[in-house]
This record gives sequence, C-alpha cells and structure tokens, in this order.
Amino acid sequence: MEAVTQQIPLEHFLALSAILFSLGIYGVLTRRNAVLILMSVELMLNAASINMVAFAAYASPELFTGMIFAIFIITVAAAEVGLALAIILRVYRNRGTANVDEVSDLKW
Amino acid sequence: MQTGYILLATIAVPLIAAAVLLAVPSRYPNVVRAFAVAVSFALFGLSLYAFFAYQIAQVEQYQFDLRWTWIENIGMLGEEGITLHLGIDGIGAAMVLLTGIVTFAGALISWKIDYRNKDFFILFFVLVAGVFGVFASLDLFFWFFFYELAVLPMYLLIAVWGSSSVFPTFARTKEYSAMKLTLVLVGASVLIFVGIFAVFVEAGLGTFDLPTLYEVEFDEDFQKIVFPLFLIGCGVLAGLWPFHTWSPDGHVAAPTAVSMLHAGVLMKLGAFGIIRLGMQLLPEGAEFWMPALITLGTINVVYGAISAMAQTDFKYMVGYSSVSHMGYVLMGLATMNAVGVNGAVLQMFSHGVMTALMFAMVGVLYDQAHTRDMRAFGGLVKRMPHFVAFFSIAGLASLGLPGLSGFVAEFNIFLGIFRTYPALGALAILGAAITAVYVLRMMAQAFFGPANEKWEHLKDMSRYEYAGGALLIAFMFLMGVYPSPFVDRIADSVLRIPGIG
Amino acid sequence: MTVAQIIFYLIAALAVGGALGVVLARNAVYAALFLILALLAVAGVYILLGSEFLALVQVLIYAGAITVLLLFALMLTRTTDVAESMTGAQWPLAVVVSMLLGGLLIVTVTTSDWPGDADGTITRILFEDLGAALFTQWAVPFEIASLVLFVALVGAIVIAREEEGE
Amino acid sequence: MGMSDAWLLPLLPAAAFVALTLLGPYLPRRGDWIAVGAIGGVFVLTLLIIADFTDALAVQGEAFAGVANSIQWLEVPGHLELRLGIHVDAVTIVMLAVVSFVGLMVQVYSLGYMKGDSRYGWYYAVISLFIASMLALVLADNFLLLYFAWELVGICSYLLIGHYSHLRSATEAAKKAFITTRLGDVGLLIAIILLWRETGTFNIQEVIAAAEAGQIGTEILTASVVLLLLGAMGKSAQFPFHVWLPDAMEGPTPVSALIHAATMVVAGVYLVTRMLPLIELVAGGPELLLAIGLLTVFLSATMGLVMTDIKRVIAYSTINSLGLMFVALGVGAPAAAMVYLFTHAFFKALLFLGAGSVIHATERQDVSQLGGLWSKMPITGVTFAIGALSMAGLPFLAGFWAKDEILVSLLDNRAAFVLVLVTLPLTAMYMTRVLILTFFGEPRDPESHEHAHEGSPFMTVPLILLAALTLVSGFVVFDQVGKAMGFPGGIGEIIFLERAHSFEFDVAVGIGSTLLVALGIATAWFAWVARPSVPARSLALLRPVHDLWANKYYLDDLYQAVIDRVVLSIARVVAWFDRNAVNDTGVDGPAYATRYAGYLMKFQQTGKLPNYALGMVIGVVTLALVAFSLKA
Repeated sequence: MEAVTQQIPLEHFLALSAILFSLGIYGVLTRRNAVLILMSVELMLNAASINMVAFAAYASPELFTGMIFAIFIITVAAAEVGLALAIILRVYRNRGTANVDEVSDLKW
Repeated sequence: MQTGYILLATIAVPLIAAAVLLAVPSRYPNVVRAFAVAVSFALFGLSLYAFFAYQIAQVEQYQFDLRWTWIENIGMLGEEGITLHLGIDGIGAAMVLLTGIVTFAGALISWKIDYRNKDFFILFFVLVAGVFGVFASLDLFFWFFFYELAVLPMYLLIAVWGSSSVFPTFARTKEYSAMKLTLVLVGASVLIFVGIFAVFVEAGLGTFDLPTLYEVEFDEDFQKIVFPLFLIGCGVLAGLWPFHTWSPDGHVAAPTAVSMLHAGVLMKLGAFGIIRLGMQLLPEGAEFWMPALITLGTINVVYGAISAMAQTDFKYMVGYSSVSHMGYVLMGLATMNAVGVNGAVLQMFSHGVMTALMFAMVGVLYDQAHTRDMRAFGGLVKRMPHFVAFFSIAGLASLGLPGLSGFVAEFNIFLGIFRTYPALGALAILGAAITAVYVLRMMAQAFFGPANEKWEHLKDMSRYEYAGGALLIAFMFLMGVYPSPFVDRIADSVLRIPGIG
Repeated sequence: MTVAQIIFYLIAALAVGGALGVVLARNAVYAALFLILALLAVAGVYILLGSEFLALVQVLIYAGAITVLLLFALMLTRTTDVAESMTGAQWPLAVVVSMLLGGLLIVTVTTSDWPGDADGTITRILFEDLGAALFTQWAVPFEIASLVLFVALVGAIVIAREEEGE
Repeated sequence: MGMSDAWLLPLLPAAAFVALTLLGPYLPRRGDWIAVGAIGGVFVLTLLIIADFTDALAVQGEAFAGVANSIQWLEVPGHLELRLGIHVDAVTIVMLAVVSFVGLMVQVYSLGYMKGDSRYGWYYAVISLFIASMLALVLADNFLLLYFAWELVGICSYLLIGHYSHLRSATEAAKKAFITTRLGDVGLLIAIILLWRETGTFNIQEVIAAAEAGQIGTEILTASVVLLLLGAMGKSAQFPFHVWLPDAMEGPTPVSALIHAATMVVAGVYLVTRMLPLIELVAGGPELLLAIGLLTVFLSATMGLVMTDIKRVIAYSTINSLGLMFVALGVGAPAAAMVYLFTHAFFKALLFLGAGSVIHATERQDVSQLGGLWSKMPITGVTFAIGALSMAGLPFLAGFWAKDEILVSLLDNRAAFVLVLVTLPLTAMYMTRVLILTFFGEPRDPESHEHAHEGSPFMTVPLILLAALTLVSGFVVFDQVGKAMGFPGGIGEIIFLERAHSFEFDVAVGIGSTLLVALGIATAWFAWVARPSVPARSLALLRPVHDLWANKYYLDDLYQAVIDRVVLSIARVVAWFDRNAVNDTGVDGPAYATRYAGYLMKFQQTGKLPNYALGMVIGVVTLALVAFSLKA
C-alpha cells in the first residue's frame, strides 16, 4: 500500500459512475434485444464497481472492501451473463425471437 | 395460592391438546373424541376453579397474575416491552368460566362429527386457546395475538365442516359465509391494530402492558379519535349494526359446535374488547362516543328482533336473535353506569350460555332432519320431548323469563339504560317483547301442534347432546336464581372501570 | 491540470462514448464492440484508482470473456435479415427518466461531503496485499463466489441443453 | 309458623316442581302425590298464618301494618341492591286463602280429571310451579319479586293452555295468551323501572310512601300509573287485552278453574288494589280504571250471551267479573273488589270444575250438543246450578253479596251504576242459558249422553266443598261473621285497614238488583225452556247484532290483521332490507368493488419486461425526489 497524489477529486469518479449508470438504465429501458439489455446491465454493474473502487481508494482502503466487492461483482457478472445467455438461447429456441417485448405471456 | 399458572394452563392445555391430536392417527375417531371431551372437561374444571378461586374485593385489580417477559429494550420497546402478562378481574373470571362451559358443551355436542374429526378438534382447540388467551391477557400485543388466533380457525371450521343453504330467494354457500366472516372480522381487527399502536406510541412508555397503560392519562382529543377504532373494531365482532351480517350468515353455515363457540363466546370477545381496550384505556373517549353506541345498540336490539321475526330458518332466527341480544350488551356498556355495565357483562355470560344451547339444539334437529325450515316441522314434542324442553328453556331465557339467566342480565341493563336514556330503555323492553313473539311463534310452529308424520324417524337427543345441554341449562338456572356469585365478581370489577358512575 | 487529470478526462470520455454507443448503436454487433471500448476505459479508470489487479481482471474477464460470450449469443439469436427497430416504444419516457436519475445522482455526488483527501490522494493497492487479504480474511466469501460460479455454470448448461425430442 | 315465615309457602310447591321435573318419570303415579302433598302443606301453613294474623290483629288492632321479611338477592355496591322479600298484610291473607284453597281443590280434582293424560306428571309439575309463583306474587313486598312471579305465572299459564299440544288451536291460544299479556308486561316493567328511577327502591310500601310524600314528579307518576295499569289489564284480561282469555279455554278445565278464573287473572286486580294509593294520586287515574272496567263489563256481557262453548261462556263471565272488580277499584272501593275477588274465586272455580265434569263425562263442550244431564250427573248439576246462580247474582248466594257491595259503592256514580245494572240481567240470562242447555231439556247428542256419568270422588268432593263455600262465603261481608271468625272488625276492616269499611246492606239496591236478575233468569227460562222457538226467531231479527257479538266485536280479527298485515310485513321488509341493502350492498358491495378495481388494475400487467423495469426506475426516481424534497 502506498499513497499517490493525482489531484483528481473523488467526485469526478463518482460523476463518471453516475453517467455510466444512467446510460445503462437507458439501455435497459429502451433496448428490445435481450442480449443488448444484458450489455446495458454490464454498464450499470461497471458503474457500481467504479464507485466501490473509488471509495476504497479514497476513503477506506484498510480492509480492501471495495476491491473485494468489485471482484465479486465481476464474478457475479460472469455467472449472470452465462445464465442469462442460457435463458436467452432457450427463449430464442422456443419462440424464435430474443426480443423481450415479444415475450409477454405473463400478462393479465 | 393465587397463581397465574391456572390461566396459563387454560391457554396451554388446548394448544398442547391440539398438538397431541396431530399425533393421533385419524383412523381412531373414537380416541379423538374421548380425548377431546376429556381435555375440554379439564378446561371446564380449570375455568370453574379460576372463577370460584377468584377473590372478591381484593386490593389488586387483577388476580392470577403471571408475567413472562418476551421482548424488551429493542427499538421502541423499553423495559417489559412485550410480556406474556396474564390476569383476570371479575369480568374476565366470568368470561373464562363461560368459555369453559361452552367449550365442554361444544366438545360433547361435537361427538357426532364423523368427517375428519381429528382436524376439527385441532382447530377447535386452537380457537379455544385463542379465546381463553383474549380473556386472560393483560398485554396489548398478546391480546391481539390471541384475538386473531381465535378468529382465524373459524374460516376453516366453517368452510370445511359447514353447510351451504339454498333458500327460495337467495343462496349462501359455506365458502361465502366463511369468507365474509373472516374478511369482516380481520378487517375490523385492523382498526384495533391501528388503535393499539396509536396508544403504544402516544403513551411513549415503550410497553404494551395494559395495567401500565391504564395509568396513563391520554390527551382528550387523542382519546376521542382513537376510541372509535376500538369501538368499531371490537364492535364488529360483537355484531354491531350495521356490521352484523357476517354473524347470521356465519352461524347458518357453521357446524353446530362452531356456532356455539362463535355466538356463545367469540362475539363476547368484541364486547370484552370494548371494555378492556376502549373503556378502561380511553375513558374520556368512551364518555364522548357512548351516545353513538347506545343508539346503534338500540338499533341492534329492535332491528335484530324484527329481523328474527321474519325468519323461517331456525339458525337465521337464532342468529338474528344473537344480534338483538348483543345489542343489549352494547346498550348496557353504553350506559356507562355501574348497573348497566354490570348488566352488560351478565348478559354476555347469559347470552353465551343460552345461545350456545339454542345452536346445539338446532344442530340436534338439523343433523337428523337435514332441514332447518321451521315451517316443515310440527308437533316435535311428541317425538323429541327432551329436545323440545331444552330448546324451549333456551327460548324462554332469551325472552327474559325470570328464573333464567336472561332476566337478571336484561333487568340490570334496563335499569342502567333508564338511568340515562329512558326513551331508549322503553324501546329495549319492547325488543324483549318482540323476542317473545318470535320465540313463541317458532315453538308453536315447530314443537307443538299436530305431529308431522314425515318426521316419525327423528330421535331425541343422544346422551352426549343431553349432557352438553344439561350443563348449559344448569348454569342458566344458577344465574337466574342465584346471581350473587356472578354479580359480586363482576360488579366489583365494573366499579373499578374509570368513568363508571 | 496535471497529467493524471488529462488522462482521466480522456478515459472518461472514452467510457461515456463507448456507453453511448452501446445504448444507441443501430447494429447489435457494433454495440458489442462499443461495449468492449467502454469496458477497457473502465479498466483505465481502475488503474487511475491505483488498482492494477482489477484493471487486469476487467480486461481479461469483461472485455475478453464476457463480450465474446455476448457476441456468440448475438450470433446464435440472429433471426432475420429484415431490419427491425432496435429501440422499444417507451424510449422518450426512458430518456426523461434516465436523465432525471443521472441528474439526481450527479447533484447528490456534487453536493455531498465525501471523506477522503481533498487534494486527490489515493491509496494504491499492491497485488501482494490484495492476494493475502483475499486468501486469509476473505477466504470464505471467495470460496462462496467460486461456488456461485460453479452453480451458475451447471445451471447454464442445464437450461441451454437441447432436450430429447426437442 | 308466623307471618314472617310465609316465604316457606312458595318454596313447597317450587320444590315439588323441581322434584317432578327431574324425577317425574321414575316416581310412582308420576309423582302427583308430591304435588298434592305440597299444596296440602301450603293450605295447612296458610291456616296457621291466618291464625297468626288474627292474633296480631287482636293485639295490635288498627296499628297493624303488615309483616315484612326479605333477603338480599344481588347487589352492585353503592348503586343497586335487589332484595327478595315478603310482605304479609290483610290483602295478602285474602289472596293466600284463595290461592291455597282453590289450588288444593283443583289439584285434587285433577287427580280424577287428568287421569290417563299422556303428560300427567308434567301437568302436575307445571301446576305446582304455578302455585309457587302465584304465592310468591301475592307475598311479594317488592316489584322485582312481583314481576318475577308475574312472568312465571304467565309462562305457566302458557304451558298449561298449550297442554294439549297436539292441537293447533291450543298451541295458538297459548301463544296468544302469553304474547298479549306480555305486551301489558312491557308496560308493567317500564313502570317498575320508572318508579325505581325516581325513588331508588323496589319496595312497594316505600314506593307508595314516597309517592304520597310527593317525591315523584307528576309526569313520571302519571306515566308509571298508566303503564302499571297496562300490565294489570293484560293479566286481568281487561279491554282491549281481553281477547286471550276466552281462547285460553283450550287448556285443561282444572287449569281454567285455577288460573283463568280464581287466581292468575285476578293478579291484575290484586296489583291495582295494592297500587290504589298511587293511582289515586294521579288525576284521572281512578276514572281511567272505571272506564276500562265498565267497557269490559259491557262487552263481555254481550259476547257471553251468544257463545255456545260452555267454557267460553264461563270465560266471558270471568271477564265480566274482572271488569266489575276494576269498576269497584275505580270508584275507590277496594274492599268491595276484594270481597268480590274472594267469593268469585269460589263460585267461578266451581263453575269451571262443574263444566269440567260435564266435559269429562261427555267429551263435548258445545252446549248445542249437551242437554239433559241433570239426572245423569246430579252432583255436578246441583253444584253447577249453585255456581251459575251465584254468578247471576241470586240473593243469599256469595255472588249476590259481593255484587251488592260493588253496587252500593257505585251509588255516587249514576252512569256507572246504571251501566252495571243493565248488564245484570244479561249476565243472569247467559248463565241461566248455559245451565239450561247443559242440564235440562232433551239430550241433543244421545250417544255422549248415554255414556255420561258422575266422576270419581276426587272430582265430586271438590265440587261439593266449593259449592258449600259458594253458599256461605258471601256472609263474611257481615261484621258479625267476621268477628265470629276471630277478626276484630269485620271483613271490610280486614281487607283494607287504612280504609276501614263497614258493610251496609242497602235494601233498595238489593231488591232492585234481585229483580233485574230475576228478569234475566225468567227471560232465559222463557227463551230456552218455554218457547224454544224464540231464540231462532229473535236471531233472525237481530242477525247483525248477533254476528257482531259472536265475532267478538271483530276485535280478534282486527288484532290478527294487524299482526299479519302490519307487524309481519314490517318484519319482512326489515329482513329484506337487511339481506339486500345491508348485506348484499353494504357488505358485498365493497367486496365487489374491490374485485372490480382488481380487474381494472390487472391491465397494468402488460407482461413486457421493459415496462416493469421502467416502473421500477420511476419508483426509484420518485423516492429520490421525495428524499430530496424532505432534505431541502
């Protein structure tokens, strides 16, 4: 562990994270293709990770909590993508589409 | 000698019995029956002991005190936040005795249940535990817990063991009745729940303990706002007009023993709640709202009686007469004077025993004849003399015949009402006269007159039904002829309710 | 403006540009490529935050494995050649809502008081320290993470497997 | 056995009731000996009490105000104390004598009359309960016990009228009797409670004292008195409550004799006698009493004239007699009323028991199917004739003296006097008519006439005893007789000490009334013996009047119509309202509304993932905005 001075305020990282997160949200809300939605989710996860790591670097590096969290996020993201793609493939095979707005059996 | 374990036992014994019954294989229905009757006899004994061991005119208001701390010093909860606090005053003692009597009689009457009788008795005992719990609890949290415990098994008991009826102009399925009963009662209990939390927060003591909360002097405006929550919330269970229709339909659909407990005991929980939560906790709110209650109570009495007059179904008639008689209880409570409230509590006991007997007798008839239309019968006295005698005694008690419990209770209520509201008192007495009309019409129609040959096969009561009915009748006579044991206990406690003049 | 700052703004611009590409591109494959760009930029941000290990993992797993997986999925679910809208009907509402959310987040970020050095001093974390922590202090969560991965793997196989007669 | 021990009296038959109810089927002879033994015991004890009473009277003279003894029944400390207690004074003594003696006679008589009845044991149980309640009623020193007993005699009457429960008519009559009297009882109960509200006590003497001291407001007092009268009118079958009594004849005849002639129906008279000081405090109270009595007397005399059922004729004569007692009370002559009550109990019980013998022998009770029984049943015939002529008011029989007493007291009130005089020949006429049609002439139903025979000694001995009393009991009106019996001041003084009254026989009134009675008897003899065609011809002439009387002034029909058309309609409307408005709209309505709301809201479930996601984000943004605004 060593201290480095880069003169970049914490807020900058957080703002970046906020922008990425909002863009991810926008993607999730507008994209029709499930794979593209998944990509937007990845953006949101990354935004969260940036937050974690930034806080860890700036505020409380002692227990590596932020890092560990980021690592777990990546792990979970990997697992999630694997599972989600399996589900998407399954849906596609059954219905011939991967567009989420066409899969709407669970309505009233 | 004064130990709270007796009250704990009245709650624990039925719960343990329910658990034991779970383990009894359902292929031995007679074992189940014998066990259930034995347990309910034990409960009867316990309640009898509690009633007679209760000491009149002691310094402490609540006897058989027992307190087990459950949760404390967490969040808003302070010292003794939620405690299993048991204890009864004279009112509670009378109610505990009533529950014991009706439970025992109900178990005896239920001997004839064949369909899944094990499950029936399990739910039955859970319900009974809840009822005992309400009467004995001195902690708002557990009071409410037991209250819900008593109400909820009712749904299954009616929906599974009940009966659907088709009448010329309308039909009532047991599912409908069970659903309505449960929803209305649970809906009403939401009001109580809100009220309980309002009191808890307003008091700011971090405890649900009732005797502690009784010491608090709540702000008058607060009392006026919160009291209606308890009044309506509990009143619905007591059959308060216009929230009463769950009751006749529920009675009609329910199996016999459930009707007995339901009308005999459960409806008393409501009136008991008005006393325990409403009048004792919020005396000024009670003072403010009682004119409204006595108006509604009068409507209950007259409206219930007139409705009962138009019924041709035994159970509907008894159901509406319950509405009418619970109206007397509400009126008595609303008088806010010692005589009237004393009469209301007496009426709770009296009506409990009397209406339980009525429902038991309707059950005797219905289980054999499979119809409850009183116009279909005639001259039953020839085939079923004991049945007719028992039913008539219940009917005479309900029309307030001296020598039976109804008279003592109603007389006190009338005296109480006349002290404050003479005009309404006259209406109440008129209600008793209407009661005579429908009871005698029913007796003349079904019991006397030329015997209908269609009912040649009807048999008189079985010995279990006989025993259950005789038990109820014994208490009706006891209270009617020698009311002092009841009045002494009740009056002593009534006089300690704040605001009673 | 220090060098680090310049680098940060550069990387941030890349990340935002990549993200915009992901959510706006009309072609799905382009979107995936933009995602790679964004993820690599995030890796750069990690380096700026003094966490080389994470940057490495980010490049390897995210930019490498996950994106490839996504591309595979795109390939396997390609339906028709008919050009269809990539954007759902609720996009105007989504614009408003996500901008609102972003605005709110940025306002929060800028108006709040954050702990830490005002002059932008960060703590750099060394590989050794992190490795030691991961296998001592965080050993149990680490194992659980591996279990999660394993279960996800099995689940993915079970779900995606072609069944008999299908 | 002193007067303060009189509480034992009701307990004896009450114990018999309990024993018979619980053990009846297991006892030899269904336990009738217990019931008869109990009433026998009561009779003996009553004699002892009377002896004690005469002693007390001899010692204390006019200062004697009665003996009281009570126990606490229930108490709400500081608010209410209910006591049960007895009060024995002269009025009580008279009532006790009547109840215990007629009770004993009827119970003995029933041994023969009810023999073989399928509910023999139950009959004796209820009649024991009735006697217990009736004794409690007359002994009561407070309104609570009075009302208690009042209701109990009502229910016993209900049970006994409906004794032949397989008959629809008996059941209906029982119901009618109970409900009609119950309506009056509502008034009584309200009156009792109102008086308690004003005075704080249920004790009759204390209430009267308070009223006389002016402690009760005029309005309350007036209301109480009117309501009290309602109760008395119901029980004593005064107009407009009289309709139940003729129907009550559906019960076994001994019951009619005991309950519906000698004891229960005079409870109203007894109550009014007790409460007379209160009634006289109210302006118009005595006048109301008088009006009710006169109306009842007149209506019953006319209706009795056309009835063909032997028991119903006697029932109307009972209403007539009760009306007369009310009249006497209305003009402030309680002693006359009590004397009439006393003698009436004997000759009316005698009449009913005689009618019972006839019914028992022939199984017919319509006079158009009877006739010529004089030779077959001489004892019944003679005793019945004595009773009938006493009721008619023939000189030197009990009824004559008692009636004369009332007429004398009416002398100051011309209108009432004349009206009562008018009814005298009518009464005499229908009593003679029933006597003639039953015992003389040709038998109209030879078959039943054939089997007719005198009953067992159980039945004839009570008849003879009652007939003997009918012959002599009237003479108690003479002070000398009273003195000879051990009472210091004659009967008037016994009955109402604070209103000492000495009997004066008014020769003119006596002769006048005798002439009128003779006229009635002669008319009856002429119409039904000498010229049997007369009734038929006059019937043709007076058809509308006859119909009016035979249909009981259409009052029963009116009441029935009110019940069927009005009361039951209201009940049905309320029941309909309850089902449709309160339940189906008020309770089910919100349920349906909830369901419909659910139906409407389900459409937000589009099934499309982006919509849900958008919803979530909007929620988050909203919450964030709320948080911001709260922070600001």
